[in-house]
Amino acid sequence: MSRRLRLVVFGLGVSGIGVVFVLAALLIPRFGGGDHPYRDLAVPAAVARSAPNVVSALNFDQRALDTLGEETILLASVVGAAALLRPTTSEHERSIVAEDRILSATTLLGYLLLPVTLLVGLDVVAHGHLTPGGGFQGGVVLATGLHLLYVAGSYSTLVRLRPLTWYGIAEALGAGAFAVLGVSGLVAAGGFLVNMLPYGRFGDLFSAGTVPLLNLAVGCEVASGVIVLLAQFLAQALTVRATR
Amino acid sequence: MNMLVMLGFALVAAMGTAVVFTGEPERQAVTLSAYGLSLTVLFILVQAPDVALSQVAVGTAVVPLMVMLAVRKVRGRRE
Amino acid sequence: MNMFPYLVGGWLLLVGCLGVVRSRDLVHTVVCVSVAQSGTYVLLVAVGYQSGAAAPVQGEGTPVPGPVVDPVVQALTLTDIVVSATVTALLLGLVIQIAKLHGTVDPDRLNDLRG
Amino acid sequence: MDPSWLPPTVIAIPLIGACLVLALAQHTPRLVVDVAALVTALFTVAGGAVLLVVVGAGRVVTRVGGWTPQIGIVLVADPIGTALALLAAILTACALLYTWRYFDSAEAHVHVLLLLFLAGMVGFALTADLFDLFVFFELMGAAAYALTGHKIEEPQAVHGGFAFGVVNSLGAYFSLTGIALLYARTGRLGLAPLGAALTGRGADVLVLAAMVLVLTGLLVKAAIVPFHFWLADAHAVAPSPVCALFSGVMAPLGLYGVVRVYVTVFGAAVPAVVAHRTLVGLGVVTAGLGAVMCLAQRHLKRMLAYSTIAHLGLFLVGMATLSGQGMAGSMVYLLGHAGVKGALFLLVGLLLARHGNVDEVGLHGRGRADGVARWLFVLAALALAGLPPFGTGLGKAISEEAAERWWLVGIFVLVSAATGGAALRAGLRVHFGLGKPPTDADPDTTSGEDEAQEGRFPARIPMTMVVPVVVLLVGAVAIGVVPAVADRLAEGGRLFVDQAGYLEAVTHGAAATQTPAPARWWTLSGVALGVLSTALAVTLALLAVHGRFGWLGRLLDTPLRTLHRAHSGHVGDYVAWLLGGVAVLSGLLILPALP
Amino acid sequence: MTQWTVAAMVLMGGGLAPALWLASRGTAVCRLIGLQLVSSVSVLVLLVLVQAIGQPSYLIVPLVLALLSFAGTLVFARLLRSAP
Amino acid sequence: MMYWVLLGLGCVVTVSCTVAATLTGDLYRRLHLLTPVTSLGAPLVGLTVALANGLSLVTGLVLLTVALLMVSGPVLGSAIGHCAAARDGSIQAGSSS
Repeated sequence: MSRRLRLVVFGLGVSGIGVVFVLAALLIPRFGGGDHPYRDLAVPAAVARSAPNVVSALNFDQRALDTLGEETILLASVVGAAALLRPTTSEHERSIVAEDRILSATTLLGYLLLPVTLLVGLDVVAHGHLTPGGGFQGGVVLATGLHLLYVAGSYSTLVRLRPLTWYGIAEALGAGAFAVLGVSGLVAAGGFLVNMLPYGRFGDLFSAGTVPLLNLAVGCEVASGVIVLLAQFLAQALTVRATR
Repeated sequence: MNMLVMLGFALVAAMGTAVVFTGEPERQAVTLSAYGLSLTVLFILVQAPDVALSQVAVGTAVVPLMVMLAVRKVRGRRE
Repeated sequence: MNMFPYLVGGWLLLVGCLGVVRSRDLVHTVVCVSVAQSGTYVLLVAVGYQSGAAAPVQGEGTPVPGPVVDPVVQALTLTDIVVSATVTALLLGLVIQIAKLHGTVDPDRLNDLRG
Repeated sequence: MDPSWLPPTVIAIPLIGACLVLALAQHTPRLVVDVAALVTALFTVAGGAVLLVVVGAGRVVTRVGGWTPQIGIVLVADPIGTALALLAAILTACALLYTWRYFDSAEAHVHVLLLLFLAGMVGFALTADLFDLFVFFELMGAAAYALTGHKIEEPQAVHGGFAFGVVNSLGAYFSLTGIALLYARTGRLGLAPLGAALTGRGADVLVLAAMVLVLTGLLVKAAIVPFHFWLADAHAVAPSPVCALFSGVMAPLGLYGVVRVYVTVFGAAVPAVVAHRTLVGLGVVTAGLGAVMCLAQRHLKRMLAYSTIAHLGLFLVGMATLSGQGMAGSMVYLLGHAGVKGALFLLVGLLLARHGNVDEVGLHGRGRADGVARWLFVLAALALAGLPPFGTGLGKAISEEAAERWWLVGIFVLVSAATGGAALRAGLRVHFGLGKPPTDADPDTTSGEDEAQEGRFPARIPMTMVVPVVVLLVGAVAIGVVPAVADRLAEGGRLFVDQAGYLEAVTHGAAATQTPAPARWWTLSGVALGVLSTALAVTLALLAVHGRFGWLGRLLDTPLRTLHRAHSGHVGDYVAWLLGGVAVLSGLLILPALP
Repeated sequence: MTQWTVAAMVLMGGGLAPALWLASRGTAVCRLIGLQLVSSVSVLVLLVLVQAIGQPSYLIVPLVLALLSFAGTLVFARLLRSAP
Repeated sequence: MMYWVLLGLGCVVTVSCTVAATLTGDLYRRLHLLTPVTSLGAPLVGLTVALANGLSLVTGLVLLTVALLMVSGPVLGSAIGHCAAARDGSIQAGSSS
């Protein structure tokens, strides 16, 4: 189709959808209103299980299957990106990378912030059921922290401090651990992903049953997964070149 | 407070539009990053700190890094 | 004013689609897809908002009295954000390979899948 | 014993297996990875089979995490969902067996992706929660995009994967928007609670718009016109065993989702006649377009892809009757089609492996030496046209009976004859060298000449590649000759369209009432129509091979060329059609349904 | 309406909005400066908002933002350097 | 009362710098306008929040955040400046300064 025709088809479609959407939006309950039936059921359920962060409780207890699926999507796309970005037979990986020099102040600050970032990431994972955050957010913070080595330092430093094989295994184990925890709920408490551990006291680090454990598994998977994912992109951009 | 929430929505709408109408991928990546920040502020405004944290985690460094590396690789091919 | 936030969600979804349709660079296309997806986050959190309600994160003490905003949509949005990041990664991976094999990332010049 | 542990286990098996394979792959030899992946798939098959037996003619309801349906997620295994999950597992096992010697790359990416894809499909078929449906939809998608683009040395593969990814993702986001709208109205996410909340309130624009949006993503997955563009591109370029999965079960799962969501959520709110009319219309258009495009292809995998589109249209027509019988007919048809089409894709994969080419013209006569494969190809092509006693024939017969109207029966016969004829034409040309190789080449079509070879093989075809083909064809026959299959699906179909029973089962866990559905079996007219469409297919193929359609070709030149042009491979075009399609769907579903 | 809300309003309207404007105009480096401004201002907005909302547990968000925006800005500073 | 003066000052500094950055066309001048936001606006706002909360964990977190901003601001400013210069060609890409 020509560009014009494409835009015409699109325009007709959008105007139709737009009208329908506006008419539908007029009927949505008023923005900021108080009618949330699911909330009214979910919040007491989470509080009963000593999970102050109801969102985490929903993600890892009440709707844990969604999160299992979500983490599997992450796993699938990490593996998928690795498959798509693998060097082909007509390519090779350069061993030496010509890199821009970084200002020394930047490098210094980057290396100073690295442990801080990792600590904050660990905190976000560990307190996922208490404060905002959780396995996913913390895992990404951890992975980003590691990449300070690249953005503030150099690619070779990153490569030296990043045993990719082990991250691949950690990612698989993290994702597997979630499913295995689900199955152990089946064995121990008669239901898949049943929260089988004692709920503890509201607000404690070790409370809310399996929620912190699942958070940990997700954190492990996400951190390693994002590292493996970014490794593929970095390799493509910096070292993989066509063999002439 | 309600005014603030509405302002947040308006900023997000404007930034999303700006991202879409930036044709050149390098520039777009920067604007995308700023869009992510505007989303973060909005999420805090609507009392969704978990979501805001996710958006910060994904939107500030990881996605821009992927986009920029892809742009760089694609550029390298074109020359 | 009551429906403005919902319209923002729909607007982002559609404007993202518009970006895909008029894109001239596949990296741009991928970013537009992620903008379209962000429309769904905005719509979801807008649906769950309640004026004056507290966050569904009740701190480390005892449960706070009073209403909280809907945590369900926030859980959904979290999943959605993960999906968005992963889809972006996959699509960018494909774009990199397209650039290698076709020598261009202009969708108008990719014409090997016809009929 | 309470069987509710089974459904989540069937989802968990491939998932844990995939993680295990991924962890193993770093340090162990290829053989271990192959065996581990295949064993996982076989375990899933076993789990699915046990579940199917346990489900019987009822439903198994699992409350994941022990939560009530209002708070948590519920899995519901009914005969049809379980049959689809089992089908996915069987096809994955076949694909894994076939890939045993297929891919050179030593890493286990394909194995892991196939297993995760399987987990996604099983989850999609068993879940009874709208958002969970979306999650598994995306899981299928993520694995599928990567699998489509897996042959990264081939320009078309990555391009097709990209178009697939963009269109499917956008479709999914429309669905999610619909889910958000529904949530805004009802505050529920489970299919049954949603259905209960919408019952008796009538449908306003909000509910109808939500329905259109939710169905959009599923229709994209199901490749219904005008959301079908991605399918031909993806199927033409994905590795052949993956195509068998895509055609056999992934796209049909989209249809399953359409009817499942409509019946359970909107069944009481939106008049059945509106949904019926719209879906039948879409199905007929899809079947027609698929058949025409199928005949006009020379790229063998694209041809099979369009034939899949045509069949998806037929399945939709059957399902759109929204009756137990139509559902059962479509399911029998779908299962038989999965076997036959899977076999055809694998056979084309063999051609690609041996000759590095999937062009009908370029391969002319070169497949003569392929021994048993050439006879299998012809047999599969005839089965595609609906030859009794294949499952395709039986399914077609039951669907025709359910469709009732004579012109719909005519469409079933013609479309299946056209797709079978196109496949037969290719088989006769390639494997038997009949007729003269045609010379004309339309510049707007894709030829299969520059397809990258998949794997490298000596002259002999390995057994690991022939066995899956035979298994699939035998399975397709079995569906047509084992009465238990059709019986069970007839009961499943009745359960499937029973919204009240579904709601009851989810909320109270009540067992389904056991009124046996009338058995569906070969009738005289069914056999006759099957033989008729096979005969038409043979005639069509022979005439085409001997070049008797020159005049027709010239007559149809302009419209065909326009059609070819419309399938441009341009992502922007596809998205424009997607939006246009949503608008049309809104018009068709919303205007007549408003009070 | 507390002073915190007023301050948040002022910072969003007068600080965040122009900064976002800067981040969506001009060349990539112009936008990068805008982005840097956006991240600083949005940390401040978040700090004030948390105070206005009265939920100290939210403070993790501006903290993580301040940490990660360092990495985020450096990504661009590093990868934009080679001129097109 | 002192809080609000501090908070107001912080807001005024931030807003005026941002608006000035919007108005100026020159890239490097705009770059210079970044500094007051992180080294003056941030501590003022942070101090106010800290004073309002008294001595607690919350204050610690706020001060940590502000300190991060103050430290990273100038470094990032110079990194951006370096990047801009490298793109302009006023210094050679890859050289250190």
